[in-house]
Amino acid sequence: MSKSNKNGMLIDYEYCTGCFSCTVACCQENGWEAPLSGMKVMEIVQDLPKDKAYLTFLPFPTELCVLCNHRTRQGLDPACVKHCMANCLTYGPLKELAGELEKKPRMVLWSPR
Amino acid sequence: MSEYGMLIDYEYCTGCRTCEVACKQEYGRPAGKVGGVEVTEYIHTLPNGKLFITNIPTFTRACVFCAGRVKQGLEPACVKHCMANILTFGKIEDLHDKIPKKRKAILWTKG
Amino acid sequence: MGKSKTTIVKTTTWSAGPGCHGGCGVLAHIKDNRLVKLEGDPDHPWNQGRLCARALAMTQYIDHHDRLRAPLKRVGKRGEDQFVEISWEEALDTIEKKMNTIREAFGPESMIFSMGTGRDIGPWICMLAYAYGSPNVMFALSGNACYSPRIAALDTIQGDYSVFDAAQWLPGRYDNPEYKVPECMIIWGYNISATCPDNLFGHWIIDLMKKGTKIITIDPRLSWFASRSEHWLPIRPGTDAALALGFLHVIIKEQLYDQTFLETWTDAPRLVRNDTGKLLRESDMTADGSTENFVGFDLQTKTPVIWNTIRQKFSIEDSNIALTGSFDIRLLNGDIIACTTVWDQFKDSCAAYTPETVEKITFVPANDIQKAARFYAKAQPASIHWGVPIDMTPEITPLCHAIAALWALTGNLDVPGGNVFTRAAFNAVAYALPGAEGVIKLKDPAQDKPRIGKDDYGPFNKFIWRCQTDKVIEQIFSEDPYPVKGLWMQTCNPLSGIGLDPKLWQKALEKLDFIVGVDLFMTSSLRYADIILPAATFLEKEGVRSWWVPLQTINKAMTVEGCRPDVEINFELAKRFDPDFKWETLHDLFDEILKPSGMSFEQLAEKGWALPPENHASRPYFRHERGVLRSDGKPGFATPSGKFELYSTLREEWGLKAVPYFKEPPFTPVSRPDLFKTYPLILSTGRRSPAFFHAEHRNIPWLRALDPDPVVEIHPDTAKKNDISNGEWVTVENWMGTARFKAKVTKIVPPWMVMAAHGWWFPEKKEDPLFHTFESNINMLIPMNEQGEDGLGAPIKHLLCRISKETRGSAHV
Amino acid sequence: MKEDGVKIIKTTTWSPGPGCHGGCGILVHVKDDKVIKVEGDPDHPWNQGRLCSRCLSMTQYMYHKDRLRKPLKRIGERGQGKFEEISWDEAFDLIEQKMKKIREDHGPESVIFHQGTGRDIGGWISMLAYAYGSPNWMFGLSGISCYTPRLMMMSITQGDFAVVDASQWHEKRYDDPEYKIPETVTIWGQNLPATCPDGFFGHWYIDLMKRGTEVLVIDPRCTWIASRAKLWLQLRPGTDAALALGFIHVMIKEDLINMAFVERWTNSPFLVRTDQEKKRLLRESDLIKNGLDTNFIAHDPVSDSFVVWDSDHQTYKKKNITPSMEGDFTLALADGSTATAKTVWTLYKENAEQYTPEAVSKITWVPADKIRKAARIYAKSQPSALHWGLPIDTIPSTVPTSQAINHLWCLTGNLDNPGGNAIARYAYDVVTYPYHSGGAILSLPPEVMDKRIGIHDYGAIKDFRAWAQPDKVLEQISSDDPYPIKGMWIQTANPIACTGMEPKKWRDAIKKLDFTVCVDLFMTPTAMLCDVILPAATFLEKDSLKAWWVPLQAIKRVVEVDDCKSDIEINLELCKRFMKDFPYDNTQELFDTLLKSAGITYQELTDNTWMIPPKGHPSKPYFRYEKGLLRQDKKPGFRTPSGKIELYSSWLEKWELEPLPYHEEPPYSPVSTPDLFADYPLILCTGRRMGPFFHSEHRQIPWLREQQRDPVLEIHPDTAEKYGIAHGEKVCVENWLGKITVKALVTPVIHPDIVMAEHGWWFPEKEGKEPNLFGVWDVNVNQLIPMGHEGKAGLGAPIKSMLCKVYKAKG
Repeated sequence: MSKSNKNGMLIDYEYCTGCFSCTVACCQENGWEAPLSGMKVMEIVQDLPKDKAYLTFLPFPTELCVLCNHRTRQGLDPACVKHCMANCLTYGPLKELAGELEKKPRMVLWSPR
Repeated sequence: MSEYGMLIDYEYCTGCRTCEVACKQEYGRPAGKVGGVEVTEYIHTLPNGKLFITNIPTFTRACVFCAGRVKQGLEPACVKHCMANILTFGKIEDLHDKIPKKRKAILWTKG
Repeated sequence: MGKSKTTIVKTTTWSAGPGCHGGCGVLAHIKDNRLVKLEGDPDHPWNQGRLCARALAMTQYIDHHDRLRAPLKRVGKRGEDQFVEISWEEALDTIEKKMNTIREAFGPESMIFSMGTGRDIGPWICMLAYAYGSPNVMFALSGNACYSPRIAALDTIQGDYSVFDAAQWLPGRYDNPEYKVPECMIIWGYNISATCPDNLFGHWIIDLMKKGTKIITIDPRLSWFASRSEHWLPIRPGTDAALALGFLHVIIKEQLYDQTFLETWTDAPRLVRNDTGKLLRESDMTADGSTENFVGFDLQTKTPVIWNTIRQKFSIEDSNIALTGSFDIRLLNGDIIACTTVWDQFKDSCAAYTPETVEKITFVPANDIQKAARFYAKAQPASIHWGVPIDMTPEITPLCHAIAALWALTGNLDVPGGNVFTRAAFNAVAYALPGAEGVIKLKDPAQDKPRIGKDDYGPFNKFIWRCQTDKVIEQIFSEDPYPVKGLWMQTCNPLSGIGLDPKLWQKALEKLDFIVGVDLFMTSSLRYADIILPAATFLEKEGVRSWWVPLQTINKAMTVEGCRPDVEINFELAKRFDPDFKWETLHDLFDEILKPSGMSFEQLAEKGWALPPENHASRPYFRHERGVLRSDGKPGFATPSGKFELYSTLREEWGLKAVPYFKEPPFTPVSRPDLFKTYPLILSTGRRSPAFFHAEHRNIPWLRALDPDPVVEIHPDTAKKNDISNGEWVTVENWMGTARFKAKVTKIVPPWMVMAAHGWWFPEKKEDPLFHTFESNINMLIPMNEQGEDGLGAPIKHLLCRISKETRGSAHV
Repeated sequence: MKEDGVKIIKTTTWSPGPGCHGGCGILVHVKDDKVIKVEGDPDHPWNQGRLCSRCLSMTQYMYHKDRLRKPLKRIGERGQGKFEEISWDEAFDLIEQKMKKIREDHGPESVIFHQGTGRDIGGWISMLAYAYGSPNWMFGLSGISCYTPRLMMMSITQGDFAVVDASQWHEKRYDDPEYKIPETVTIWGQNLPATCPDGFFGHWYIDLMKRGTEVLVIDPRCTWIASRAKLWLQLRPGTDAALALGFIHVMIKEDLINMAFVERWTNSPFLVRTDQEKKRLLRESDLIKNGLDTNFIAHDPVSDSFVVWDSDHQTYKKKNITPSMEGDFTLALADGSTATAKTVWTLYKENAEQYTPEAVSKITWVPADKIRKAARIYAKSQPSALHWGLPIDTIPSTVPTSQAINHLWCLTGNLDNPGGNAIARYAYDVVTYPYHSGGAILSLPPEVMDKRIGIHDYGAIKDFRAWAQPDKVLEQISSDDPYPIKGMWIQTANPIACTGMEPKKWRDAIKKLDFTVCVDLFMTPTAMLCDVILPAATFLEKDSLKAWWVPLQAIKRVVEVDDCKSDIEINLELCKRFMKDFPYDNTQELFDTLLKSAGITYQELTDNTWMIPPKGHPSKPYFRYEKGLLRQDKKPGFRTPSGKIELYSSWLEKWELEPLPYHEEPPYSPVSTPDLFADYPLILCTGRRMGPFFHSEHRQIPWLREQQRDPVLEIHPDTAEKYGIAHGEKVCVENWLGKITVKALVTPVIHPDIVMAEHGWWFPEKEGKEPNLFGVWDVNVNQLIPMGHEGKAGLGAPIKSMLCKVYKAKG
């Protein structure tokens, strides 16, 4: 029961800088009361050998994410995708986005609905 | 290895961390050091004040997608032992049509 | 046209609203004069549809229930919350009457016009001040330690300010054939996620990274950039100059510099007298010689040759001028003195900074310094982006001198993908930054004479049109040479945001006769104002913007009842204070500002924005070769010598060291071992957050949820040693004062340092008129009056403190 | 045998190692006699290749540097940690000599055989006790409040135990045509992902949820599964009975009861005498001279006469009558007097009347409309399964609570139906670990069994379970009344750190005895106090077998680790020393005897590793009560005195306990002790489960300890704010009995008026000898829970609902 015609969101989290535009764009678009939002960003400080560390931000759609179907119906990008400062969110059919996945590491494809 | 992907039906990730220890056992990684996969618990409140717990496995820079095991036709250690059976590993192009219709899923490339 | 429909207004962000230095193109969805939604404008070249969290929260900002919507008059004591609403007429009349009495009794200069960080009110507050006759326009940060020091420093040594080139001047941006993506970029003291720095769109760097640019990060904290850079140099705060000199040491020693640029565009061959340590001038050698001309040594004829700064040429053609060596010169009075070249002087000043020495000073491992220096020097092109931490140290100009020498010596100045000069677009100067002159000027130069700090510090005399903040505070108390009676405080919050040692500011405010406050929300500082005027967001006003590029208008999209834009308030009062005020309407003013662009305000508003045409002076590249930098049209730089000055003529004239050097700043473990015993941690302040702009936005729900409490970052080992756990309230204190923060235990910050957020006050705690502004305000720990010899810089990023568990529990109300 | 010299062996997990109640099929990779890896066995129906983090850390557990590898004899003072390594022979001789001396001087009953949670040693420790002659086999948790209360109630109500049917009896599992996916699973007090409950694989619920099962969760905390529940009822700890009765009230009012099932299979028509001080079921002997008192009375509405229900023949003495379900009757008794009586069903409805959703909401904090909605969801779902956890046992009112919840599936007919609550019997009726008083490997004469501690105080202890009552044992150790206790054999039990409430009393009790032996794999705070310590083996170093529900499985010795011996070998050796002509020479013989009822030898079992009972076998579902597979006499019905499901329990009546379910306020609560509540304003719930640890084990296993470094106390953000407590900060949890210092975990998952502590904590890395005792006194929350508060039936203890206060620990 694949959902190739289904749409999802590709996140190139290597470039996510944790600026929270997606979180607030979603609040504005869908009228969520703080602190709720359809998109949240996780800050992950990861230890690496020789006690180096690596800071990664990982945005992810929460339970409230409706993939902005009221926007996508009019051919617009979801509010978070449109406003992402690092342009690391892409919305589209899962089939296409999966194709993108192969091109570089540190990417993740979400199908939140 | 980037044409491979890991599909997670994370709706049912219960946060039991079996994947973390399976990975550490597979590569003899000492405790305290980061393994190939890390599960983060996220407690968020929903509009009606209800709480919702989501666990999200993230594949870290240390993950090699168990290249050795895959070569012998075995599943990665975490996939094999996942208690909720929510990890599927494979080539990306045939993974994307395994994305469950109704439920939430993530498809990772290498960390 | 049917029931009320949603109209979309295209405009530009600047100041009130997102709060930042703006520039983003936006689409404002307006319905029945109310903002329904704010979106990015995909066609705008600046942000291409993107927008930050603060701009996206405009709907919660613009009709926030706490916004000031009517002028207020103070009826209680200063600092209390006794105000009564009055009409705009009564407010403006009172202001006019009071300020006229001050002007008559004490002269216009006794009125200070203070603004916060550089925003669109920059020009309009000068317009008001100059119309009133006062030269004392103040930027309320001690040592003016934000942006102007860097501009003044670069004006001093290369004539013009410069920024990293992200094709922001070129149509089609990165795809424009003229543009080259930099191979390497040094990010010196700047944290991307939290800010868009002065007039740059932070995430352009991400665009460049995606196109292959490699990053070197210089930052004590593990920033987002640090994680992804080829070289991360975790530097001890305050030692940046030592690191820059270390880079120069490697580049010179391994001859990684651009020889042709060195010879043709720098003052390397100029001779310096060994006896006085000063530049050799023509006037030293010949009676009628000009002090403006300098001397080189021609190796062919073995005779000194004169560098004529007017003709920008050496006295003899195709001479072979020595770059290095010692030469005997006969002076006018017959003495023979030995001279060396500027290049030798410069090389000597860098010689001491071997990577090993620099490691001891900066904590950055020696081979990392070498590797990073080589990586930068060999990259073609390479650019440097520096942030506000550069301004925030007393020895700011020598530091800028060393960093500027990096891009100059590696031939990255005004080249595609390098560091390019900045001029206001089309030379239409709205906001007169240091070194620039706009249409808004003092009626007659003599009025500038009483400007506080003008005669104490060179840069304030030559480039910076503001008064020196620390001197202003001193003069309020000393009343010498003249008393300060009044303060016009516009979008400026010294007690919670910009004022160091806020208790001192509190006493200063209490001493003044008459204070006017102009802001959008009630703040602790406004409690001391006599009259408060409610200002407007960028969506409620018109304006022009030429801060670097593009030239654009701010278009009024809506109005909020009772509020007036700053420009309209200041314009109205300027007409009252100056009977023959030059402009009748705002558009007259805008049109005059825009005159160099050949467009009127309406025409530009129609187009939305405009990029300067090819080979215009305000558009890059190789302008020093094209001769558009100098007023005389000759190739070269707008410096006294016409060259990139490795040895600064002006600093020599100001009696300051003319070549770069490093001096241990005050209040560090090295300069104050005594203090370090009781305060064993380095305190750095100003931890940025994507949710707030300085002291703003704490009352915006969507934004406050992203960063609910004032945070101090502590390394896990330091936390363990002080028995502090993540999320616990702790006390940060030093000899100046204490402040209360929530501990964030994280590996991002090194163990020998803690990083505290600034600008914290609590708008929701209405029971205290001052909104608990002294409770979690890190500025309580930072002294005023610690500026450098040239009046610039302050020890904001490097102090000492100790940290302890808060034993009082939550009883602390 | 793979080419690189690695052998792969199939076996089953149980006890030491993962520590849990086992059942998972695994593949053990062995090279040069050393286990190098443990993996799940994809072919095994139980876990289908899956495995938990504890099992995956076996290599760190088995070869851990701190593992006991040689028997130890105490040479210094008790608790000083001075031991000397001795050989096994010396150890056996010493134990034999010492325990025989105690037996001669004080009788075998003066030695307590003390075990921990129900694991594979259950069978072997009772065998040793009876070989020695002592009836005092004991599980040390106050009020035996773990699984026993629920087992006892199910046994006296429906004659058998029951668990959720997750198709575990079918080889093909969920895809078996006979199986039906439950429409709803109600999870009452269980945090699934963190544990695998008794004889059940927690993540089976995920498999069911993926196949459409909805979940209804009753838990004071918002667990992972609660956040996905169709409805989550956040109740006050200790008020589960009231909630269940609220369900029953709604089911009766909105007639959601399966009346056909209730009339046919429960004792609802029987008459109960109501004109005396104590209610009593009317018996045939009351109405008819020399009638049997095992037969009961009902009313035939057609002939308006009273008929006798013959329990032996499982029929009414009058043919094809349908008894009245309701009514008030007056009867003439055999002795000429008259009595008034009501049917059980009338009394049952009257009893449930008071538990309106509004009243129940006040008691349980669960909003009334949610109670109604939940009751409807449970009752209307077909099939509807109910899973209940240990919190039902760990309250003094555990008997009425277990009874009320047990009735839920009885009233809706969800008993032994596919996807409902299936009756659970040992696979192939092989009993390795007896729950009933019968079924042990050996037995003792009645006069010796009569000395078992606690049977004269509590009928339930006497009649249902073979264990001594631990609270009474502790009292008797200090009082020596009626007879002194001189010795204790402690096997895989850790009362000081885990099972003992008021653990300092247990420390004094153990140190008071003449001779104590501890059998364990690691030095623990309890072992530190004992005279002889024997190094036990993990499940990979022993042969054993498991029949805990299904399948019947073999546990095979894979490797040996130094001198460690398996529990069964240790006990077998001592049995031979204590008992003349002990019937079994080695484990093989013992296992073959136990497997008789399955008709196979132990060798055959090891070849298959596991076997699922065939169709029609009494230990395989469904509808066995209809097919007569439950009763000895093969008649339809249940193994209860009346052969019916006894909603009105004749056993409880016999033990002079309240025969119908009711709500009883916990001993310490805002309602029952308002004065104490004023000083200790927070409800203390204990036993927060975490995946990596099983009770007090695994703190020294690196991969597991890394997941949670320190013991925590869950506290709500508002409560934390009120007391100025920050996440991760050290806090003190204190009440009138004791105090501990742990880390605060500020989280919204817990209710603002409740704090949730963790049990079983001690620090293997810290100094072991007294007084430090591995730092157990700083963090063992049991110090705040009293012994001696068992319920009226001798079962239950206030472990899940005490009172406490919380404050910032000083610097």
